[in-house]
Amino acid sequence: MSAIAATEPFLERAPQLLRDAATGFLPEPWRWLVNSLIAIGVILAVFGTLFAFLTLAERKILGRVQNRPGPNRTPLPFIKIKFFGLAQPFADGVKSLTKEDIVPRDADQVLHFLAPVVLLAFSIITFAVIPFGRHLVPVELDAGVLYFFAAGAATELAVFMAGWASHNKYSLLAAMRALAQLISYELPLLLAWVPVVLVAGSLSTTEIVTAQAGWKFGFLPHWYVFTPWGFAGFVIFIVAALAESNRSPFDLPEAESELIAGHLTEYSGFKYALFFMAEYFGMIALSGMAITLFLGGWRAPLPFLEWIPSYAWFGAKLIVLLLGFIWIRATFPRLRMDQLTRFAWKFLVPLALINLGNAAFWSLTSHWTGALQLIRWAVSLVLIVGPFVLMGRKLSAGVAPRVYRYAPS
Amino acid sequence: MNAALAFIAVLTLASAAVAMALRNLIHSALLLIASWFGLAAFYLWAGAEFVAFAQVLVYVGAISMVVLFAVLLTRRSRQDLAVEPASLGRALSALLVGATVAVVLARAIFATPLAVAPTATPTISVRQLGAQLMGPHAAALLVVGVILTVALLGAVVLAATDRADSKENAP
Amino acid sequence: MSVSDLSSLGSPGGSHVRAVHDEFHGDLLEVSMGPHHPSTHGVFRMIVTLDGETIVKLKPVFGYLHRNHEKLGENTSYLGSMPYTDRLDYLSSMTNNWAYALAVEKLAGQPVPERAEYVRVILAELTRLLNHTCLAGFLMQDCGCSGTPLMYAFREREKILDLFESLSGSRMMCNYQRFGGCRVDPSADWLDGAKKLTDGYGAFLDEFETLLTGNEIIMARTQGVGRLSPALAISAGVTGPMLRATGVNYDLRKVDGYGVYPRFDFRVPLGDHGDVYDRYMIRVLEMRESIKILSQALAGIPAGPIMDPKAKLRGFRPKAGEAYGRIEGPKGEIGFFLISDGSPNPYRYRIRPPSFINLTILEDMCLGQTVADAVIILGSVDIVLGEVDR
Amino acid sequence: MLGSGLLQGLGVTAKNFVGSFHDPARLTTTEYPEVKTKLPEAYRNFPFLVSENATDPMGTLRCVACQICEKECPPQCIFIEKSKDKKPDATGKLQLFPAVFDIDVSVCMSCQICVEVCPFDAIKMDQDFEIATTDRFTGLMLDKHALAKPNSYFHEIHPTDAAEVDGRLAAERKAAEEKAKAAAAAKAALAAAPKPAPAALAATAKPPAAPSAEAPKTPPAA
Repeated sequence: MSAIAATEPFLERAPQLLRDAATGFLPEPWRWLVNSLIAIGVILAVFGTLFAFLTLAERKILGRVQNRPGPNRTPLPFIKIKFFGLAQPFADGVKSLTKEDIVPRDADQVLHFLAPVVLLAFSIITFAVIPFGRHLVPVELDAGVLYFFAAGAATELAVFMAGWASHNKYSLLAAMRALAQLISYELPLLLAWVPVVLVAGSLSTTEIVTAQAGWKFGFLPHWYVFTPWGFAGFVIFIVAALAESNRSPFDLPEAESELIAGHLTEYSGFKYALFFMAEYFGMIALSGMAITLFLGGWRAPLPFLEWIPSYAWFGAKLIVLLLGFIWIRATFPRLRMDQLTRFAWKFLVPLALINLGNAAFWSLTSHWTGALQLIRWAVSLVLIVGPFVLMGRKLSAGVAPRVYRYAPS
Repeated sequence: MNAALAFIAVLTLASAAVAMALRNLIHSALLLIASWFGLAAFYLWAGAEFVAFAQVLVYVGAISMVVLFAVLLTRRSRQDLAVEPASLGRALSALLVGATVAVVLARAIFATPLAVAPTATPTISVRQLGAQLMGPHAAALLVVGVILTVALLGAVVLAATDRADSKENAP
Repeated sequence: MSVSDLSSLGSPGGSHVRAVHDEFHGDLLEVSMGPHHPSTHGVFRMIVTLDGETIVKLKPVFGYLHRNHEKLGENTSYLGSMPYTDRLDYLSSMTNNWAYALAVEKLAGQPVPERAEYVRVILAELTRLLNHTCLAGFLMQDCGCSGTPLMYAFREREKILDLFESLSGSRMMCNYQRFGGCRVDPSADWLDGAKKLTDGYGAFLDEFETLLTGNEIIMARTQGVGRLSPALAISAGVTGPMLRATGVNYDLRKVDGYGVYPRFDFRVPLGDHGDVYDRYMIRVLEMRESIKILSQALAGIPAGPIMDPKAKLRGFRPKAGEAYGRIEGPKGEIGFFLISDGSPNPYRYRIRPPSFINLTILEDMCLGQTVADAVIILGSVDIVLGEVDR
Repeated sequence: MLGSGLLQGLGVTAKNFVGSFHDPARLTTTEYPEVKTKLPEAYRNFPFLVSENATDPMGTLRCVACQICEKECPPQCIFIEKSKDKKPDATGKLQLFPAVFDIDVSVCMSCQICVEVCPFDAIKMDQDFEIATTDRFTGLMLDKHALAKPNSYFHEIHPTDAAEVDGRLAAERKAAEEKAKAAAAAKAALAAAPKPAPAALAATAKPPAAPSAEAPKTPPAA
């Protein structure tokens, strides 16, 4: 935790001061324990309510896009006013708690119970390394980014356990599909952040954020998303994150039009809600990491906006990304299984590899100035747009809008 | 601190042992994965974060999937494994193999000069690790890469032929 | 894979590992989709045999919604069957009514006044707009859009249904046409409402197409899927947009020229590939043509009686004989074949259901495609189980 | 360029999202219990029997139990039993009235054919659709007491239709009275003048059936 300079605005130091006030008097080993417990408690509380209101936001935005108001009728328990359905997530929570939890007789009882627990556990431990604010990093790890994606990779295990334990033909098939999708999008996800580590020179999340400090010409922040390879990496990262959290164009495993509810068919009650909690936590974690890697973490976009506390900036960017996820869900149809994997292997992975080369070129030529700077940008852009257009044409070979003829009347 | 070490050691060994004993292949595969987690915990305890997370990412992320897919798709695991009665010959050969492995390991352990006093473990940063990997050990890295690719291609070819011959004798 | 394999799956005693494994090693997997599957349009079941992802055999099972419509027709008077025709293809009740009325008028030689013919054309084209908009919404819902195109389609459909309700009294069960004209004369402001809707419909279609037609994912999901050859379409008796999507120029409005259609200038779009994308596009282009017909008909509607004064409402006994009346419904050629023996009840009352006949070649289109495609192909056939099962 | 169609799609959904806040055309939901949509005048639900006035509904039912609607109803959900005695109807003519008039509302599909074929405008379509009951059988078998509603209610829900019907009935009544007056005057003239030949008598003694266009057809033989 970098030392808290006294000159920082009060709001910036507030979380630390609050925590030290609470645990200042404890002897050393206990203070560390209580501090980490407080950190865990805060993360669970903040992102738990964010999850609750994210489900509500999703349904209301989806509604508004479809010209209908979305849920606005759930009253608070004892007061009769129904303001904008803000009590909807609590109602959903109570509903999922009171629903009967049916476990099929032939199911593998242990695995059936363990799957949602493991899935949620791994989704939550990924929050340990995301820097939420200038001094708000739960755990300071040297290989923070690798930790994040190691924990993310273990969720596949839980999906397999869910599909296998339900002893149901549909859910096993769907578990296989889900695994194929998760594995084939793991590669572009990892390849998307390797250039950031290459340029930032460190695997630690806090160092990556500090590497994106400062502004060029006074207003353009040094965020990686404003470099050509950074923007391409950001887009690949977001697309792969969509696939990793089973969101819209890639929500094949839960495709109602094919295999009922995929690997969730045999789950009901609170376990079913746990799966969705895990999916939303995964989505929040992935967009948190996207912010850290590409959008300058908790940095303010403009110098004179520095007085707003850093965690507020992180929150704002997180909300914008999550709304983008919901917006994409409201618009796009679903890809078929073979198109999904072909898109990953034949389009995203090559682009990510080329982007890696592009980032290497960018960091090698960082000392170019003046006219060379323009050439540097031009080469970098060509290295992105060229393969994108060529491979895009090959990917959508037989697919184009058609012109129709009319019968000779 | 060695209480934590003991706990992790017991956990890893127990899950590996139970994995061998179980009838249901999927359960044993999952327990094997639990023991890999134990291994990663060892690395963490030793302070090598990068290796621990690499272990989790590679083993628990990918190799566990390969194991589970293999268990599901190989034909042999479908019939109940006919365990022949325990004959004397098999027991003797098992003992022999066990003994040779034990001897080799023991020689290696005693030959290396173990520093008795626990010196402060040198905290190697990821950057130095990278430099080491790309420097003196670059050849080893490339060889491992080649082996993995060959294994991958072999698996694909096997799966293809597996599918081909299953077409002929399928009903 | 024989049924016994299927039953072994559920055997309590068998160990988990062995039973399920049979599925995986290249054996065929039998999946039953429906009748309560979320994506089949109504109670329709497909028993799909899969080899991995691709479909090897598809057996459609329907009849869950059979209501013995034709036998009922023989025991009810000619007028009594009219409200039942609304329940055939419950998405286009006006065209069902018109087809039945046309058949009975042909049987009894009953003339129809000019204004009634115009009103019938207006209502038929409004029904075509409604039906094709619904189809596009359901098809995109099967492709996986989470309800957005469907809700836009339903928003427009509600406007048309409000028009039907203010005219005939009920949104979907209109029971509006009679033998020799229509039951209620549309008032002036009803015609203004219809004109306003027609003028606004082009803008809705443009917005709908920008959302869907250029969408790469939809093009990838639907182009080249469920291809239907013109020869197979003709030999299977397929009619309507599905037939025109394969390139065959057969539109009853031009072929028969029934009602006052020859007076209107409109074109018939034709497709080249006969796949799901073509069927979707043909319906969208047909909607644009319907808007043209509607504006011409609304402009040219004459005054005059809505019902032929000499038409008898009750005690209607057409002379013995038989007649077959057909029109170009939104789903294809819907026809009624009636045999009369002089009594108030028809001797034989037969319906030519277009979506049932278009459905017979579902398997030919689905072989070799994946499960996800079968759902879309079924969606593109545009079936309504009321008409399929009768 | 790959992806341009997708971006346009995003544009459309964004326009609809923003539109739903200010453009009424893009937020079409009416929140039912609080806001009730105004039903068009032609809307029809289940039928009801029209009685002349609200005070004595059973006495002034227009229905004369001619059972035409019972025969013409496609799902056969109307059950009528004629009364033994007669009572004078609106035009003073002695008519039967239904002792029992049941409609099984669970069978009725509100197709309004009964309204079309009724020669006495005695049955009209109601607009009340909030009639859910927990009782599946007797709750849905409405007898004539439940079905009868006054003419004023008919004017309320179908104003133009009711006005047209009343106009026609009033014309009918006037025609019936004039004929009755004319018949009475003719009888008086007959009594005053000497007895003309019986043939003429036969001509004027034709039953005073209402000659107006909407002549109530006698029940068909079928």
